[in-house]
Amino acid sequence: MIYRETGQYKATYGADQQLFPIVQDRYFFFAFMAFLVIYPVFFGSDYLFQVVLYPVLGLGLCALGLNILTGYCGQISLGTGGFMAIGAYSFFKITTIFPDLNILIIFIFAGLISALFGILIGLPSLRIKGFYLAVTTLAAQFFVEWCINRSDWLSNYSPSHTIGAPPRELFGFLVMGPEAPGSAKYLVMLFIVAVMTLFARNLVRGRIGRSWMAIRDMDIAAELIGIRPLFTKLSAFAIGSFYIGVGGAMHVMFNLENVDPEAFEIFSTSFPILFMIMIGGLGSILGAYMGAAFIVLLPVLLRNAFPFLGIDIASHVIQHIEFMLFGGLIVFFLIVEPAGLARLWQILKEKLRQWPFPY
Amino acid sequence: MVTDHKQIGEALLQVNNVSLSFGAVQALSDVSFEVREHEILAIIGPNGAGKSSMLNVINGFYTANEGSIVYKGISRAKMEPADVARNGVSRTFQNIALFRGMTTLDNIMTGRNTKMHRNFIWQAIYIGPARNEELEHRRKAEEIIDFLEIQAIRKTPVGRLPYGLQKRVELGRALAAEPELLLLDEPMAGMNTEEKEDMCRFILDVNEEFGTTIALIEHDMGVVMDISDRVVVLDYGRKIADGSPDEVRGNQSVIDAYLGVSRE
Amino acid sequence: MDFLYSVTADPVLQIVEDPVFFLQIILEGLMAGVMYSLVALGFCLIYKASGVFNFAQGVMMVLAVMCMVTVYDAGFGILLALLVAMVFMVGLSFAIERVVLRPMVNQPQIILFMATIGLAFFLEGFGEFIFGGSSQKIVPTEALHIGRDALLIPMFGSEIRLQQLDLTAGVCAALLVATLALFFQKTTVGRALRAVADDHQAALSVGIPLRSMWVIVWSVAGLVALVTGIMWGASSSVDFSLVLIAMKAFPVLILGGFTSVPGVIVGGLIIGVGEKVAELYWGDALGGSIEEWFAYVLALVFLMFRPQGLFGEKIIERV
Amino acid sequence: MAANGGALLKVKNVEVIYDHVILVLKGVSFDVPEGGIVALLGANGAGKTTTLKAISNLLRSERGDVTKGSIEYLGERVDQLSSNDLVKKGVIQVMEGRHCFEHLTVEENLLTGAYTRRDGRAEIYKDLELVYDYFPLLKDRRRSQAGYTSGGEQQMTALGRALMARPKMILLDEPSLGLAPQLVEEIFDIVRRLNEDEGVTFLLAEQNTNMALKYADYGYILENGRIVMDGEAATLRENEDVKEFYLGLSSGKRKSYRDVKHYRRRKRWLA
Amino acid sequence: AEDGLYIPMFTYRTGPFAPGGSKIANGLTAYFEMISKRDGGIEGQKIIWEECEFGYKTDRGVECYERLKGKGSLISNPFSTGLTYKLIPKAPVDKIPILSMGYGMSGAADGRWFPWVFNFPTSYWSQASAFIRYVGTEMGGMDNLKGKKIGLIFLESGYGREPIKLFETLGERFGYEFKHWAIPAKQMADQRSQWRKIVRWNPDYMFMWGWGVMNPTAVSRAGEFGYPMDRFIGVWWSGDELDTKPAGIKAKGYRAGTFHAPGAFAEVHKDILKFTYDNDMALAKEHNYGDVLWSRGVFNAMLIAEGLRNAILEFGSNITGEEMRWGLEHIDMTDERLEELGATGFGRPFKVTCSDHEGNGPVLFQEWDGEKWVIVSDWVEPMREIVRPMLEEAAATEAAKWNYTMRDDCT
Ligand SMILES: Nc1ncnc2c1ncn2[C@@H]1O[C@H](COP(=O)(O)OP(=O)(O)OP(=O)(O)O)[C@@H](O)[C@H]1O
Ligand SMILES: Nc1ncnc2c1ncn2[C@@H]1O[C@H](COP(=O)(O)OP(=O)(O)OP(=O)(O)O)[C@@H](O)[C@H]1O
Ligand SMILES: [Mg+2]
Ligand SMILES: [Mg+2]
Repeated sequence: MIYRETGQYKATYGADQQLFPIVQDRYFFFAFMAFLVIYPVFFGSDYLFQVVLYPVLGLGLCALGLNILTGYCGQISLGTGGFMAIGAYSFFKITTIFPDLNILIIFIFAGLISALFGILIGLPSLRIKGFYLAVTTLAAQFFVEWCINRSDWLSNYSPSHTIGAPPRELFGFLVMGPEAPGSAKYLVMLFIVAVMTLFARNLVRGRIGRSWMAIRDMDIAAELIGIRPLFTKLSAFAIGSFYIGVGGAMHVMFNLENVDPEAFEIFSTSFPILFMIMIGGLGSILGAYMGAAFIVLLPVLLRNAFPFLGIDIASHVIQHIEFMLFGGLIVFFLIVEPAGLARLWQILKEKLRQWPFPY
Repeated sequence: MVTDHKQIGEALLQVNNVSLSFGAVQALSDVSFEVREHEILAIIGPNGAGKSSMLNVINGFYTANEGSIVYKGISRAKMEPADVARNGVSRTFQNIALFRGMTTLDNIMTGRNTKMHRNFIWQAIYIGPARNEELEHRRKAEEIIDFLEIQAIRKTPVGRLPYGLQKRVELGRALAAEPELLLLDEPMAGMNTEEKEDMCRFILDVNEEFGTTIALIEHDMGVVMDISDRVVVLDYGRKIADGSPDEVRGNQSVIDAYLGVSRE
Repeated sequence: MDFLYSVTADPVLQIVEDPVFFLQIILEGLMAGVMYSLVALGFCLIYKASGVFNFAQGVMMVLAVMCMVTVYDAGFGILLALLVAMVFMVGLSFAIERVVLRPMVNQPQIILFMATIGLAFFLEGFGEFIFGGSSQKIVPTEALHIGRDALLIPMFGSEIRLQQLDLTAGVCAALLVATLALFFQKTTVGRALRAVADDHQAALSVGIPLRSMWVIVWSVAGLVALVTGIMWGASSSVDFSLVLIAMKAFPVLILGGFTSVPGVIVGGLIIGVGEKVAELYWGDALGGSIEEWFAYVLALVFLMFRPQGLFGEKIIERV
Repeated sequence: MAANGGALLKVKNVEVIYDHVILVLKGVSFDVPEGGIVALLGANGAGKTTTLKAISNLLRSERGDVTKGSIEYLGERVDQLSSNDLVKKGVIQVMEGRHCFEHLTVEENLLTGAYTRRDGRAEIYKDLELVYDYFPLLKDRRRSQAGYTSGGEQQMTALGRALMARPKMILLDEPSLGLAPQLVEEIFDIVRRLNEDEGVTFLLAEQNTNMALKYADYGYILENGRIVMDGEAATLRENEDVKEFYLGLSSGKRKSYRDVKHYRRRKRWLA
Repeated sequence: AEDGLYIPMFTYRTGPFAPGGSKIANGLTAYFEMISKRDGGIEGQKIIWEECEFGYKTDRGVECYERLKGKGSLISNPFSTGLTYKLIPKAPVDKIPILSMGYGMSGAADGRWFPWVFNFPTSYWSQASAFIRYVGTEMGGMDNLKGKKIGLIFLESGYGREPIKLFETLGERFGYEFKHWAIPAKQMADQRSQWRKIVRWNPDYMFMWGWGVMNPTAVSRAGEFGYPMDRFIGVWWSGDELDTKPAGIKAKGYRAGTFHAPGAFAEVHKDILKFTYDNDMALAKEHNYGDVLWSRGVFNAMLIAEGLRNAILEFGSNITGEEMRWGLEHIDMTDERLEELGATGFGRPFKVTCSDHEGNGPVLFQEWDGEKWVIVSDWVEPMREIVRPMLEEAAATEAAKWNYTMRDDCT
């Protein structure tokens, strides 16, 4: 009964084009945002920040970038880790060269550099498609890994090529570096994520978003109705990589804080992020975050569940069970709803709307 | 039956001696005809005659081995499909080529893409110019939706629509680009009489109200004879007849190759 | 300038100076290529026959050889060990068909791909649970009659070194590929499998028993995985990090074409040789270990000319 | 006509839901007599395709589910069978929208149709020739990949493929889609010939009502997932509503497509 | 910290490095169990240790760290370079010292910049210098190194990369030529082209900084490609039975560095057998009793216990992370102390100080005789005079990343 759109009429197209055309959605959203701001600031623990919030926000933004590229534009990419590395190392270099530059600006630059690489990597996509393209994007991943492994300059000549998060202030508050309070880092991340998500939302519902989806759904038809494939694909590569670059920089600067090149290795970056968008829902903004939350939280929940239930098993057996459960759940979700968590959420809402009638 | 209230003008598009082959298959050999401004031209012919290939040549998806296409007085041998579309040619497809993951409205809006110009920074911010542009085009899209009477499925993902409605949405998408030349590949396949009537009405209205030139491929002779101004007949990649519906209907080689025993 | 010299003239000079070494590199490249082909073959099979890009292939490979070695280590004979491993893989295919594939008929390729990702996680957890991820296992090469020695062939005053293991792998790969290629092109089942890859629903509608098809293919892929696992396991040791070897298969696959069994071999050989030659003659000038990405770049270059890979089925683009 | 025997196929009160939420068939029941040709008519989205898929068990692969009712073939419930078993029992479907195996050649496509047959190569190749006889164009294209053939050629391939299975019953979903007029006639002739000579039963979903009612014995009209009218084909042909809305005849005369009135209200049997 | 000394154990019995990881974990557990049973804990205080499996994945490790830290962790002991890096900036904030025994960041040896990080008994750089001293001696004097060729094959990661700088510096100093080959993780089980190049260059000595499946593969490849095994020496993470058994008899002659003796011969081992495994040798073997990495776990636990003891003796019960740090900083392993611990011959005396967190322990070399590891060298001293300034410089560079200031309470 609560979730009804009866009586909500839209008199203008503008009203119909709103982000949340249904009033309940809008209230729910604002309430949720308020909760996201308030709760962690007052009650956040290191565990909450380090294990849940930072990874979900940082990786979620990367997932959003990949979702723009893969979910919206249909170009599967396995090079996410490479772009994250580019973002992170760019940020590190710029901020160590210009220690006083506002970090928000540096994030933009890190994103831009990553976008530039994205365009380069995207060039073959005009001819190469599908899984073939996916595999060629691995070239980018491995090439970047190789480069950061080989360049001393990128890590300011650290023997192990590690980069770290230096202490930085934003508007007079310490928001970066190990000493910065957890909630400060969190709020900066949340702010960046919120703004960029809004932008992404605007992009995908506008002309450019429709071009991406057209290319994704049927590239030939799209071309025949006047969409330029190269430009469209490259724009997706550029914007997607921008997001991934910023996300990667955030993930390293706020969350990991000190990493060696291995941190960007494919099994800890590209694949998990791909899984996020697949589980969350290809072509869904909300899905990127739902997927990130799922992938980040599920293991955490599982590990806490056993002790909580009083089951005492060796921790490595928990890990085995976790793998099996995790894999099993992926398969299960796909069977229940291949379009991902975001779609499941939508169906839930649809059911709610029709409630108490089954259909 | 040629209507008198519209002015059929000069040739908008000329197909000159076009030949096209795929390996051993000669899809088109030495085909020439023209499409005149404001007319409805029907292209008919048996299966595999090369009709769809002809449309593909016209909008640049296939490149003719020989011959040329003259559109609005400009001759070309090769042109990118996207550019052809931007020059005012839009089309529908024999095998429905809608963007299945998108809603009806989005599909139609995509048709308007070539008319929108705000860059992506504006779009990301969305306030002001980009929003106004979006709304203005939304209005146009809604006009098309009203025109095609598909209001009810505005927000349905097209993948879920039945075949006939998908065809209609596809027409909507083509119309959204406000084309000068509209190419329709079997727009009425898979429809019953009632729906064909609707479709004919749309085609005629587009032709009459917006003056859009239309070239269509169709297998339903009733439709072809009733709504077209002129008919081109292809058989095994050759043009075997070209003329008014009545002329073509009487043409013996057309009867042999295509119509068979006339049902009418 | 030095750099230019070292990437242009120097490699040529080196080749001319020491042609036997060059020959050695080529041979080694070919051998390595065969090893890659073996891995790629499993992927290719499943893709060709069901349109599924099986991410779990690497794990399947480890599971197969783990199972074999575990049985052997428990004191049963090698034949029994092989048999048990085969039965295990066939049983696994039944399970996978029932649990994963059956409910996913007619889903887009990407969804099936995702499902295999889930499968990979599951199998890894399952495998470590059953076989113990922490113990190191060693392939009983003597029992399998796989030689571990190097063959030295004298040539122009110097010598060329070949590994018996690599030669064995080569023979296995050749046999497998020949049989499978024939199977796909010449038999009814092969044709039906290709049909399944094209359109699940249409295949169902003409009465192709999708379920048994899948079981067959996954079983065959499981057996290929066993062979592959033995070969790779024998050249180091058997544990779950062997899963990484799967990464070696990707460039081979796209270069040869996902759908082509012979392509897998040719792709493997090209990648093997290209990679070794590049690494040996250009690697150091560029910074070492360029193999990492070179295979991918090589494949990319080929793809620019043939987007479906050398032998892949042409990607049908029509409207 | 050839309609003898009892009901070969019985569809009883079938309800279909897609995606767990979209109710499409709302209790559809009908019978197909052995050796009969039954036509299923109805506007776009009425649920014809869905009905056929429900019978041939292809729904599950589209996330559709038969939630109520039963389907019996030869007195046996078949709604839980796999499509493969159904084909073995002699029921085959020609799917809407061609669904050829793109990468296989036309000939290979046809041969896959004979997958379930066990009567030997010679018989199969004899039928292959028969199909080529029906569709000479396919013979020219036998070595082309089906993905590269024209729309009509694909439709012929799909039809031919089903014929290769030598079925007892064929579910035809819009067989005339995209075919040239004389081929349409030919196809219906083939339908009639198979029906009369070999006793093949047909269930036919067709938009070309005219043709369908000409060749069928019995017809059902489906609207919005419900059967709203049924009757002998001849009777239906004479029904005024059918005439107006499905045959395009008003007061017995075919009206021109040019003269269709604007803003005409569509007839609905159910409010 | 209410009812005992809480030691979180980040272990990896799963994942790509599981075989090594479980041995270490078993060793650690064995020792803690033994002293719990034998002495009832440390100085009468109970030890509580908890395993947290992280599969060598840094993010999982962080989860473990954050979850267990609330229970009063006294030390972080991650046995993973990635996790160590991640924890380094956190240590001073959370006030939990890190012990990265013989791994991690070499620069951490300078306790003035990194008060919270320890890598005693010796660091990679010290070890590398000991390697050079060892082969120099073997060649009949350091002068003979001039013009010789020395190669390094390493796992491409922060860990593998660490010693390069030192080998290069020493190369300039002693006049040998130095080349290195990286093995990316994906090529761990392949390594063919690298070995082809190595054999072609034919260095006088090859060193290896490997881990996991890279080790046995490298040993096998060396054999296959005909590189003489007696000129191939691995780091202490490349010297377990795991690394040589696959190559079997062919690995005979392969050597590896270590900072504790291989095998189980000391009193402490006997006690472990007795108290932990009830003298059941089969059970003990099942838990890797006597394997090199197992011994490493035991050794590690022993040093942690030593740190705890120092802290307890100084501060009494209920010690904190800060006090634990003090305890670690005051470890003084003398011969007497080793004997008390039942570890005579197992380890070698070393001393940690406020400014020296690596203790500058010497390095021992062990050789695979085809069936087991045997000691083949004396304790080789690192080249302190060269290494220390480099460590200090590296520490300063790393510290600059976080704008750290140097501690001034060290003398
Ligand atoms: N890309 C292609 N490659 C190979 N052959 C092709 C290709 N496109 C079309 N053909 C062949 O060219 C011929 C003409 O095809 P086209 O699609 O133009 O026929 P059509 O007249 O549209 O027939 P229909 O009415 O059946 O749609 C067909 O025989 C077809 O097989
Ligand atoms: N996969 C699906 N998911 C959701 N809804 C579907 C799906 N397939 C069909 N539908 C819906 O089911 C209804 C019936 O569709 P169906 O395809 O059976 O109609 P039809 O009578 O065959 O129409 P047509 O003549 O256009 O082929 C339509 O409203 C359609 O929107
Ligand atoms: Mg056509
Ligand atoms: Mg239908």
